Amino acid sequence: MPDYTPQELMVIAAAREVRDGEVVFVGMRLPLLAFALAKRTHAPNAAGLFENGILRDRPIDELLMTMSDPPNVSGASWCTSLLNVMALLHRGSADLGFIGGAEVDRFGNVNSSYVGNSRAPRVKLPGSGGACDIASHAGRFIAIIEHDRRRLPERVSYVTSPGYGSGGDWRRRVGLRGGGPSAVITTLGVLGFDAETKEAELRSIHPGVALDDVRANTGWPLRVSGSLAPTPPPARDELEIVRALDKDGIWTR
Amino acid sequence: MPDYTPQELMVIAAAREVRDGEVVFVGMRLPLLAFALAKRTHAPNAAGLFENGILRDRPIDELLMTMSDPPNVSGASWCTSLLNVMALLHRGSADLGFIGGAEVDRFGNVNSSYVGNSRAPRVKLPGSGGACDIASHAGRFIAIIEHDRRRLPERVSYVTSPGYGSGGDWRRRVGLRGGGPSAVITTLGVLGFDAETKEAELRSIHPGVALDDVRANTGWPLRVSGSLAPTPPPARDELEIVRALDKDGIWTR
Amino acid sequence: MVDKRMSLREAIARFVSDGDTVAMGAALEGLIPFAAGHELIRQRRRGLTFIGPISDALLDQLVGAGCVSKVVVAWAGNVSEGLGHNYRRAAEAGIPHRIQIEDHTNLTLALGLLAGALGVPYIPSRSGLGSDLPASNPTLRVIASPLDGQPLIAVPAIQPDVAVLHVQRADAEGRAHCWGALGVTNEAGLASRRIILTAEEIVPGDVILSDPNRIIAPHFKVVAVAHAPGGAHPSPAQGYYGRDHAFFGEYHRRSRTPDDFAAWLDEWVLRLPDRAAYVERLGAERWQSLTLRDHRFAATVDYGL
Amino acid sequence: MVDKRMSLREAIARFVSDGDTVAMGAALEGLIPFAAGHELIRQRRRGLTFIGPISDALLDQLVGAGCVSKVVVAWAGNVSEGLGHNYRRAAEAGIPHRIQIEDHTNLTLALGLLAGALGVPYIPSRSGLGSDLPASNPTLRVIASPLDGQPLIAVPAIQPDVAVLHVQRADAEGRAHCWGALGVTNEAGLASRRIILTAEEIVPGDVILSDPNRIIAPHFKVVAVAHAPGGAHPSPAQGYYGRDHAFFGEYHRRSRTPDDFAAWLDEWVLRLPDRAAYVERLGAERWQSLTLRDHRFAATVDYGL
Repeated sequence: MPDYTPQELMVIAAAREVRDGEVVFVGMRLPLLAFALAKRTHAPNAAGLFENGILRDRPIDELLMTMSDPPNVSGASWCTSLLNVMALLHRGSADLGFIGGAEVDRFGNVNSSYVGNSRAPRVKLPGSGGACDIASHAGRFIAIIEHDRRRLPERVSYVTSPGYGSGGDWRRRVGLRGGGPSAVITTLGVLGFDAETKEAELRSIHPGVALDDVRANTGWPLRVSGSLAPTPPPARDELEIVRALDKDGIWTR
Repeated sequence: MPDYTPQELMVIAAAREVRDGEVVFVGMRLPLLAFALAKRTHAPNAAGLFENGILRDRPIDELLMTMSDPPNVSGASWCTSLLNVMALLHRGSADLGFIGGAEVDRFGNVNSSYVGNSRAPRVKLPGSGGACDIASHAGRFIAIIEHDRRRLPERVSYVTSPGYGSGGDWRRRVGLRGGGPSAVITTLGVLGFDAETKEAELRSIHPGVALDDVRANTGWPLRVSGSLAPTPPPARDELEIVRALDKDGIWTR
Repeated sequence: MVDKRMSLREAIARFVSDGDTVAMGAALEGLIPFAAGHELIRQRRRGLTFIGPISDALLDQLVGAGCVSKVVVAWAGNVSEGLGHNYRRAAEAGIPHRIQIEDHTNLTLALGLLAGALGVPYIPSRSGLGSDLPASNPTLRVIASPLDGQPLIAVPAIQPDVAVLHVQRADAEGRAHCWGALGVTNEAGLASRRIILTAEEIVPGDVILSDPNRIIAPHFKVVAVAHAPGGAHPSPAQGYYGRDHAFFGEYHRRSRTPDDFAAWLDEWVLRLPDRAAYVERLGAERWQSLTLRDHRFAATVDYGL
Repeated sequence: MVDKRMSLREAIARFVSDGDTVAMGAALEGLIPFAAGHELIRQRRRGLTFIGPISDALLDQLVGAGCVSKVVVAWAGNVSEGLGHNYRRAAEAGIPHRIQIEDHTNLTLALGLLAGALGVPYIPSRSGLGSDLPASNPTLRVIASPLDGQPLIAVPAIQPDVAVLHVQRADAEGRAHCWGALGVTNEAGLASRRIILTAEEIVPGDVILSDPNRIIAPHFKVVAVAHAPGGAHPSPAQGYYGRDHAFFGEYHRRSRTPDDFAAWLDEWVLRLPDRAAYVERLGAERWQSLTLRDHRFAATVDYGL
């Protein structure tokens, strides 16, 4: 048994996707921890945008339950309107965004709205929030999700946040300018996307996970990248930072 | 010779058009004095909007040369963006607006852009500023102008700020929702507009001015209102307030 | 000078009617007008259209109490806990009754309010292209740009009847300072026909007018100013109190079934006359644990002449 | 931490090129970046497109000095004096050369910048309907609303290469506080590809971050921070100095003929190395007469936890 939880590894894998100096549209929960971790390690100059209107450079020591918690406001580099930060995103100024969701499919489309028919849903999920905006306009986006067949169907039942649609140049054809998903970080591995077809492919497998496990828990015949590699395990300092941030393990235990 | 200047009378006549409790889009110079006078007399609860982003309730004792002069900011009831105050105007929240201009015509259209052909103008005037916005969207608007044939042509050479266009229901047809001009206050009298045809008609004549003078100085055969009356002369307190505001007579002497 | 101060009970009674569209939670996860929402529940408002980007648990409570027939939202649930049980029951099973849902994104909802504020019929956006939002929310229409034919989403204007905004301090005439995360506060206030303010503090006009850049709305749109200390709890009010995470957790657990929710509602809303009683019920110790430990005063500015 | 402080000379040399579109005077009649404009003149920038709602006399000076080939403005002249002589000569007689004029209203210019900030192709408005603006400025097109066929003006996005904003105080990284009348400051900063700040004071980051609601733009768009005390003169900087009405009057009189203007320009711009020399030339007595007599400090707010 590894000395860390799948959630901790997901946070750490997500943090590694942040490049120094980038403008990152940060979501709550695991993405927030990932961003906080990246700031404290390899990306000290990354700037975080929050859809409530906040731009933040300084890291926060407290665990945030929402982006509007007072510690996220105090000492922010800009506290403005939702429209102003969304304008930056829509115009193309955000390099990277994180989103969650209940389902992610073969082409990286994300559902966080309805399970089943939207007119008579089996489950009514909370909806887009800023996720559709991030997926549509960020330079690239990353989805974080638990890996099982139910959550990774071949085709999501409702596209809240567009990935590569039906693949190829679909995004350009429908008029989207953001780059689309660059990775899906799951409890079992990390998916990337083929440069041409835009179909998901397994890029790395988390330590201790078998390729068959990944395939069995994916709702379509999952392609495997030619450069498939194991996900590097968490470094000691990465784990320490995540645990210091999420002291009570609210999101990572 | 009356004991006041035509400009003082224009300011006082303009002030009388303000009703208590109204939201007034205030321009500079004479309108600003008119608004200040109205606040101090019959309309203490009128609120002034300025296109630089200011909403003001408290009167100012100093003469403002521009709406962004520090005394207009300090103690304002809202100091926000141009867009926010223009949004109020565009949506229909301003009851009354004042504009100036170089020419006003038979249907209350105002030119403050070009004298002569706009491609090779004889005179390049400053342009709309907020005048077109005020004329288009305010509940009603009032133009203030010197009365001579050159400034009151039958048809302005360029419509910066739409009045009643070619008359009748023209405003509705072109898609404007503001009410249009309710008065043109000149150095000789006050024009109103026929309720049906929307053609200008002389509503009052300033003290000491002959009807023939007005007609001779108007660029079209000016109609006269059935209820033509003399403009009430300035009251003592009105004059005192205007003179206290414009101590050096910069705009009223 | 028009004195607009009144009790929250009177403000809701006079200025929110059955069937109104009501914008609440404009600042997103903070300054949520829970006190005003609870008053809507006590006064048994029905048929409301609820407008808000992220309404946190307040929308869930209003839906569970039967006040809401339609929601225009980007996200609805319990932010720190996950799904909203009442919202799910209404959407999935029509309990206590069916609700109509107009799904937005945060940006499209903000643009709809901005269009409403400007009084233009719509504002174009690319948010929603390629998604199923236009299918489930037909008010979001795909159009071709009249400039170059590119696909766009026309986000139609949203003009709520009333915006309820919770602020840190307001004066009697309805001029208010609000700070911290603002979300769509500006757009919601301007888009709405009238504004009800609930405030942590009522202060003299001079305090508010000393900093006109921090004022959040034109006072002439404000119809009521209600003093409601603690009125955003369990959401935070920057500079006054933090977020009561545990309260959201407790609400989540106690709303899993309609019966549990009824008991919760009875205890925290129906049996209490007003917000003062609610704060008293929370208890001094709990309230103390939420209030400031560490002041962080803004550097001053000079509006001098 | 990226230190973006540099001299105004270096900022203009590095970040404004011939042919750029430049937004200035975004706050309308106050905080006009005259110091930056004079640096543009000294560095002989040519072919600029000048964007600003009401630029007061700065545009007139830039036009007279031959820097500008196109203006995108709602109003151009000398606010307290009337028409701008250089602007008139250029528009009427091609002196010093022809300029192209795109007439806007204050609202359409603001909406163009907002569309630029959002990255949408246009925003619809009713400003301009029935006027001759769409005839003389063909970028303003009459369209039929895709929702109901009603006529609208499609205001196309404006995205300046650079916005030059004069602010009261900024830190080395480009986070800035700006107060008083703001005009289109927010939209101009967001619409532009990059921002140059000129500031009355450079202060530690802690001062700016103590009040994040008052910050005017995302620092990552700021490419240069130039310390320029007095940099808005003769326009006012709230809390620092008032408007020098007489200076506008003097400029008006001394720009009536090209020769007079050349002498004025030589005296106040070309012969001076920088803004410090300009302020010195104004003289201590005149400067003193413009500075604060009466402080009006904003009531503080607490961002505490």
